[in-house]
Amino acid sequence: MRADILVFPGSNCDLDTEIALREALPGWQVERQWHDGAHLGESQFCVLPGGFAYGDYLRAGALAARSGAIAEVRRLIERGGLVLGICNGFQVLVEAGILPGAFQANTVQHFVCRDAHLRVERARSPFLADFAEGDVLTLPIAHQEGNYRLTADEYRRLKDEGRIAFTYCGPHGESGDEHNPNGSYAGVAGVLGAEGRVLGMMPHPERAAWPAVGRKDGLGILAAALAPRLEGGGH
Amino acid sequence: MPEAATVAGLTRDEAKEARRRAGRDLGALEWAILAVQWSEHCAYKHSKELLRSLPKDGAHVMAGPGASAGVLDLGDGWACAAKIESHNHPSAVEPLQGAATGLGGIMRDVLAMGARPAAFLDALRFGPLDDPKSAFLARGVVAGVGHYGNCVGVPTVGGDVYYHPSYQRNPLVNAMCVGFLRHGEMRSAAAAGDGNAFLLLGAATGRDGIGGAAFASVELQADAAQDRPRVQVGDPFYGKLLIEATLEILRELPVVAIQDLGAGGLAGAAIEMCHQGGVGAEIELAAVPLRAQDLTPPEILLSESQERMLLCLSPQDIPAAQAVAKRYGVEAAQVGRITAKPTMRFLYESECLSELKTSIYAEAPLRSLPQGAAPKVAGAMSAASPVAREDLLRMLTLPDLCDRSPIYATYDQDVGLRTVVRPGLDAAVLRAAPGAPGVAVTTDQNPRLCAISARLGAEHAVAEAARNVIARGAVPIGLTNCLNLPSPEHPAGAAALRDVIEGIRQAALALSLPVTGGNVSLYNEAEAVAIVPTPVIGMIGLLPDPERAIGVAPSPPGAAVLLLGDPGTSLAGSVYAEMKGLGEAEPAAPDYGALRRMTALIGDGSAREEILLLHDLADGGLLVALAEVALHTGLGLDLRLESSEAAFLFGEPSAQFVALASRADAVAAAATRAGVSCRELGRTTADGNLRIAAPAGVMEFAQSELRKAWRREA
Amino acid sequence: MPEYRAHLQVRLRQGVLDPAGQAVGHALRDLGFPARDVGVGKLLELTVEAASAEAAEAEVRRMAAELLVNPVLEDYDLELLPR
Amino acid sequence: MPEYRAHLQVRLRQGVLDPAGQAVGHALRDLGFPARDVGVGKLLELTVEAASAEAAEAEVRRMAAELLVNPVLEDYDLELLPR
Ligand SMILES: Nc1ncnc2c1ncn2[C@@H]1O[C@H](COP(=O)(O)OP(=O)(O)O)[C@@H](O)[C@H]1O
Ligand SMILES: [Mg+2]
Repeated sequence: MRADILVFPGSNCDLDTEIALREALPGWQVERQWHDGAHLGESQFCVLPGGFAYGDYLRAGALAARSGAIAEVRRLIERGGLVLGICNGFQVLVEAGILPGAFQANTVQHFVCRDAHLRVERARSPFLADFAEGDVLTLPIAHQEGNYRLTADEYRRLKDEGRIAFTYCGPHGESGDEHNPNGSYAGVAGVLGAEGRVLGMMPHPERAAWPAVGRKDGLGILAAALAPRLEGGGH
Repeated sequence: MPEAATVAGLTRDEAKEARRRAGRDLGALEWAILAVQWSEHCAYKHSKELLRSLPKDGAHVMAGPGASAGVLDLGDGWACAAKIESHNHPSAVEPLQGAATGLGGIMRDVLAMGARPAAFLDALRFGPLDDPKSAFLARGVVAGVGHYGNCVGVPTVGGDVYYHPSYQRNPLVNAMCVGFLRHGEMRSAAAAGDGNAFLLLGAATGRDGIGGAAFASVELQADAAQDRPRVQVGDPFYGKLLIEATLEILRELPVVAIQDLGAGGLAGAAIEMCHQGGVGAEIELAAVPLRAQDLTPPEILLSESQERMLLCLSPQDIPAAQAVAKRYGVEAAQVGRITAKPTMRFLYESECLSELKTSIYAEAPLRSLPQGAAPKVAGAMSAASPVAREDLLRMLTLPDLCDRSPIYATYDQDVGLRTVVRPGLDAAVLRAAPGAPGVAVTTDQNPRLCAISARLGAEHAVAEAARNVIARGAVPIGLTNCLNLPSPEHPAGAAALRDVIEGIRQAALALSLPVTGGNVSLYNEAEAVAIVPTPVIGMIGLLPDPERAIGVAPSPPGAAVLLLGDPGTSLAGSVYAEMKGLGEAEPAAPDYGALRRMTALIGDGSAREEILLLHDLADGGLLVALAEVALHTGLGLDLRLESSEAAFLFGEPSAQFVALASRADAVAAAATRAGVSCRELGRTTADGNLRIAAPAGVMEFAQSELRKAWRREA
Repeated sequence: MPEYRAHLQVRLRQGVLDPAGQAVGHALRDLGFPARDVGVGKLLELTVEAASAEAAEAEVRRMAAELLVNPVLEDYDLELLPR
Repeated sequence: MPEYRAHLQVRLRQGVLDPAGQAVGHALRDLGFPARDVGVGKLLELTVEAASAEAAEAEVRRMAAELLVNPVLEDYDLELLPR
């Protein structure tokens, strides 16, 4: 079984993601692939890591979303593979039109790096299989343009389709603007693709896959690809 | 004499000396290069002799002063490269880009050692924030640190910040970078091998920052705006590509030498590399990739365009290096070759523009310092009135003591997955790699003490930095420093330079710490106001098992609260004395013996195991340290103190710590063995409140009350 | 082939929240300036070669559609000048 | 008092490194577009009240000097329209 990390110029969480995936997917082959010439044909799982692909110049994720490697990502999705976009990777998936919405700068107008609490909104996705609806996770965020924009209609549709994965919350799962670090619509922190096999999220699960120092809530998300759950999804 | 030489501040004697060494007059290009190479910034004309007095040897030292960055052995085949550098004047002119390019510059120094840059720390000094200009500078600098560090993918894990009127027009921006490498990966800057090639790797050259080193070597003019064309713009995105391309080339190819392009641009890097290797070079300026086509040869040579490295390697390896560069989208051009004859030949389309002995550029004549002593401060202090509970609350709101998270929360602290302990309290902890050893790192200096005595202030800066790494359970193994001082051409500035170096020397000797390098930034004065002497210390502490550093595991309620070390007996130089207007007096020198005993104590496994959190007393003394423990952990502290004296509660001793311990007796026994005094003050509680019973009465503070003050929400 | 310089003024669409504009507006009012309805957009400029002004315009509009402008949030005006 | 809408086109000064422009230029060429000399700047728009067009212009130029434009790195053009 093989997981690939797609590396764009300016990706900077690719090595971190590799370390975390090795922790989360013991026995898997984990590879980082440079976007130019990337090949996902053998892959069951592809992660678009965090960073500042192409410097996030123009708009976060915009330039990477036009890279040839995105066609490989689309093919992997069509094959039923799993795709996870973390932070900048989420922005790339949105700019590529693979996930809905758009991003703006955080309402506070500066970069924010801290632990955030997330409420699991839906558990019917391989990425959320380890969790129950309403679970509260602690994951670090680190971004400047994490203000996820949806129209009210889009939000309702995603909600109805069970595609809102996480929302920002307080330590006990409570909602509220004071727990929303970036102004995202309805506090949405992560959304799923139509089949639940694509997840885009602003928080960094790979930074919380380090049990030795008490950061572990990201492991379950990264372990989504564990073999039993892939049944019927592979090729 | 050509204009270039006078502009750069060469004296008549220096110009004469240059002509004497050359045996002829110099051409315009040569004067322009010399002006930069002989500037204070590049040549350390005033400080070189003094810096030689600093101890530089130690069991862990793999590379010391003279290398692009100091390198310390961490064991297990791992090493740590670290250096700190100032970017003060550029930040005064354009704070965002000034700070950003400061980070980029120091990052490339660490990269030049063959290390992967793993963390930044930023030591910042501004005027009081009620001055709009200072607030503007502070905002811009913090934005610039975040802009560069976050994007380049190197976390910013610590630093310090103080506000003092002397920094109002001359803010200080010191950036430290820490990197990790395997032993065999270390590189040097000494070019070698007749016929070897110089490869210029990185960004195309533009008209950026021309004359920047000379700019850093004079006092800031009132209208710094006229210095604007020199401003450099950093491109952290490109910086990231440069890191990856450089490391891959170093990994794949036998690179002979490498250095970053900093002050003095291509000329500076080539001259220094050749001088270190005792060789010369021919540099073909027409081969330099340009961003603007109309650059003149002196501009090409002296441009300080960012994100560039110079590599010396065999010409056979050039195509392979270029292939790596191409993949990452960075330029790589062969711009010259090494010659055995130690002269620098600069060519343009094969036509020789200049040939001069390498040593003439590289060995600037040193300047002597004017005599004089630092002005003495008055020594009398008035007696303190009884301590009131409001004193602590007021102290927590002071700009020098309040919550720093509004700064560091705008920095990515985690990228790289090496940050074991994030900023918040004392030193941060990094691991070199999963399962590898790591370090505790910090930057420190206290302007209040340095204003009273530059020498004592420097000693205490070393002591504070040592305390901060000890607080993580790390053993200090080396330090780097950045000396920010006013003009050395005035007696007071000269005295300050002598004093801070003597202070660091004393402290380093007393703690057996090597000084692995540093940076001197002189001429920090603007509009006739000189800064307080500011020797910033960057300290490295060794942690063989960083995941088990003190402070990684959370502290529970019910833990014992201990005071380790002898309590304060004086208010000299304290925040409390300043806040209450009690006057200034020289504090005692640091208690180095006590610091060594503390180091032994945390090295004692039985104590280490039991200590959950350790926090040193610094600004604000015991009560502030206790409040910080409550704020950091969210726990309450229920304590009984033996004294209500201001000196006990707010004095700032040099070797004292608050500890939370799972078993007080084990720590106390180990403390006795190590010769450290240990008092049990009380217990942590779940309610979050700080309750202090002392002879004069009981003081209670709700967690929310402390927090409100500390966050300045009151 | 003739060259044209294209200027794209990229603005947030009507109704899209503009936190950057709001922040700048606040800062201006804090400084005592009577500014209202502040908007922050992007100015993109580039040079294209094309057989005619019409061809150049079509080319730049394709660039806008494919990359330069995010239609979910942004509108733009295009101005084209021969060089 | 009459109102004016000010449009400021803010560009990086000649010779100042424009990393964003370079990256966008690369991306456009990678997509097969023949674009050169790409620059990325800012578009600032705001409404001011002032007694006259001259007064409005003076006011906006003060805003530019004090906050909107970084003279170390940027130049700007100002256009003012009555509302
Ligand atoms: N400019 C800065 N950049 C990043 N971190 C900072 C900065 N200033 C302070 N910090 C961090 O905030 C915390 C508290 O700072 P300080 O009060 O100086 O340390 P200490 O706990 O040793 O007294 C430390 O972790 C420090 O690294
Ligand atoms: Mg401390």
